[in-house]
Amino acid sequence: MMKALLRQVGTVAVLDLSGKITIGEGDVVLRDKVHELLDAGKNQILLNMDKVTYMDSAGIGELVACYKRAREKGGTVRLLKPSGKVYDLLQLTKLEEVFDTFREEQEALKSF
Amino acid sequence: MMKALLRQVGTVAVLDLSGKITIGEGDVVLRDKVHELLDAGKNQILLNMDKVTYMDSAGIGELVACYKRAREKGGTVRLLKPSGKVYDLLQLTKLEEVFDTFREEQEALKSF
Amino acid sequence: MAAGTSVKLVIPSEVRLVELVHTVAEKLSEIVGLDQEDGLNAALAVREALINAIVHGNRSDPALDVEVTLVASAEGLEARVVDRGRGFDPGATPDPTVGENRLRTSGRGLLLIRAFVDDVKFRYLEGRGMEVTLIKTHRPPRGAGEDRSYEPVVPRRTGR
Amino acid sequence: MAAGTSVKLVIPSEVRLVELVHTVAEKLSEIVGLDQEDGLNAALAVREALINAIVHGNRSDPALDVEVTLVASAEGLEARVVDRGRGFDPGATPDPTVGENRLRTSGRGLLLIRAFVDDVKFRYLEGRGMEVTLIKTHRPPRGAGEDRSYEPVVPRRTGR
Ligand SMILES: Nc1ncnc2c1ncn2[C@@H]1O[C@H](COP(=O)(O)OP(=O)(O)O)[C@@H](O)[C@H]1O
Ligand SMILES: Nc1ncnc2c1ncn2[C@@H]1O[C@H](COP(=O)(O)OP(=O)(O)O)[C@@H](O)[C@H]1O
Repeated sequence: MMKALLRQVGTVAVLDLSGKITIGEGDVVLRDKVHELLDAGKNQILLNMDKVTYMDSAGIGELVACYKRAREKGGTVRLLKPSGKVYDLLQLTKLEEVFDTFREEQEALKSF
Repeated sequence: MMKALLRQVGTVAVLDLSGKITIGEGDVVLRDKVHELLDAGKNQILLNMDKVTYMDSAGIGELVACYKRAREKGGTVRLLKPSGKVYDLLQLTKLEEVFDTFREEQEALKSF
Repeated sequence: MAAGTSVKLVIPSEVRLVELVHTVAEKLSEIVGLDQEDGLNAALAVREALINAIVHGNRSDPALDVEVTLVASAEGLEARVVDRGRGFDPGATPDPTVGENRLRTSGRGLLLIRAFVDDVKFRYLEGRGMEVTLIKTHRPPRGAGEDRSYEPVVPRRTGR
Repeated sequence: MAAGTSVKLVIPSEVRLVELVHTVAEKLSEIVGLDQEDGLNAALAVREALINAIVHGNRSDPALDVEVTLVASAEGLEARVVDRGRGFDPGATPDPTVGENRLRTSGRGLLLIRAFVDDVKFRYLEGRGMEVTLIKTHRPPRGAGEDRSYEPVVPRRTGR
């Protein structure tokens, strides 16, 4: 099961994700967590992907859905440290062109 | 895969086992390790079962085979800290009546 | 047992595939909500029935398949293991827990199967092979009597 | 691909069973000797083909089954996924990597499948359903050219 732990750093909600983002499991957790944040008016979201092992197409689709929902609310979703398989998938799907992506947390936080 | 690490304590060869003792995997490791010991003239053998998660009937059969082989060579195989599923299995199969079994390593070592 | 989610696996008679079927049985046990211990017990029973089907039923001939059907339902897990062999009489196997039998290096599979599930049925399918059906039901909620599922078949301790 | 160890799984169209099949595909990849990355890639491709068979082919009707056959051989792993649906034209799906398509929340399964295995074949079986065949072969030993298996289908970076 994917885990998502929330840290609020200034105006930015950082979700430390770990595990895999896959159909019926991780994608649901991600959707619920981001919904919660947006409902609470927190629309500056940084997803820490460092400990995400992989995603399937449903998980990737949910990532995009979260991005779009945050944008609708005037916020955004950015990505921290996608690596290994996750990085490959962002490249393959060209989502690296959609998501602002950072290697360093400080830099990511400053970007909001 | 089951692991088996050897410690020689005085005259006793202690094998620290970890993982499961099952058909085609753990049972083969156990057989090979005990063969090695017996070939080297070490027939006082203590199997540390503390980190063995479970066994199937093939693994249990191999345990008995090792016992018999050691006895043939004038030695024996004793068990240290069988717990959880392994303990249940020894009870169920009545092998607790065959194997001398110990909760404490010091006590086990003294018994040889 | 009522209709449920049925997963069928067909494998050649190769012992190296036992682990894979064990894993599927364990995952399905989790899906039906068996707790971890019961799930391991169910998977161990499936494992033993499968090893028997491969080794005794099909004599480890990889050209002969074993069919494992796992049915996950509200009641628990049901597993059917069917081989291509000549069958056997499960009542005629020696008790591995008595006397010198305890020192035999085989003969404990059926004991484990019976201990780890709630019901076992053996049936010879004419022209097909042996069918062994295992049923693992949910335990009654903890508290009322703490019945460990294998208790009924563990004979009293007799000493050495 | 040459004859090998063939494992067949038949499951109802339930998404909660995808994980189970993924695990079997990964374990078989290990058995055929694919390295961890290739094993994960093969399993991810099987996962996507299976999700499509469940969701699009069988419209998530649990009464309709999906048959997954995994063949482990010296060359690698072959997977066939067969549903009960009306089939589709795999050439007619939009490219999810261009323009606004990148913001769609679906439509990436075939891209992943093509990226993660070495060969994909689509065939409609009259009166049966769609058959998707995936082939993952062993990589040539490291060193000579370091070809990451999905490279051929990753189009050049075009900027934003
Ligand atoms: N599927 C089967 N087909 C034929 N014979 C079987 C089958 N399962 C069990 N048997 C017989 O029952 C005996 C007892 O089986 P078991 O208790 O599992 O112990 P083991 O397999 O170690 O011999 C076997 O030795 C075999 O003769
Ligand atoms: N097994 C199938 N049966 C019918 N249609 C399919 C099947 N697999 C894929 N398709 C069609 O191809 C389209 C693209 O599939 P895919 O790239 O996997 O993305 P997604 O499944 O997210 O839509 C699907 O939307 C569907 O219309």
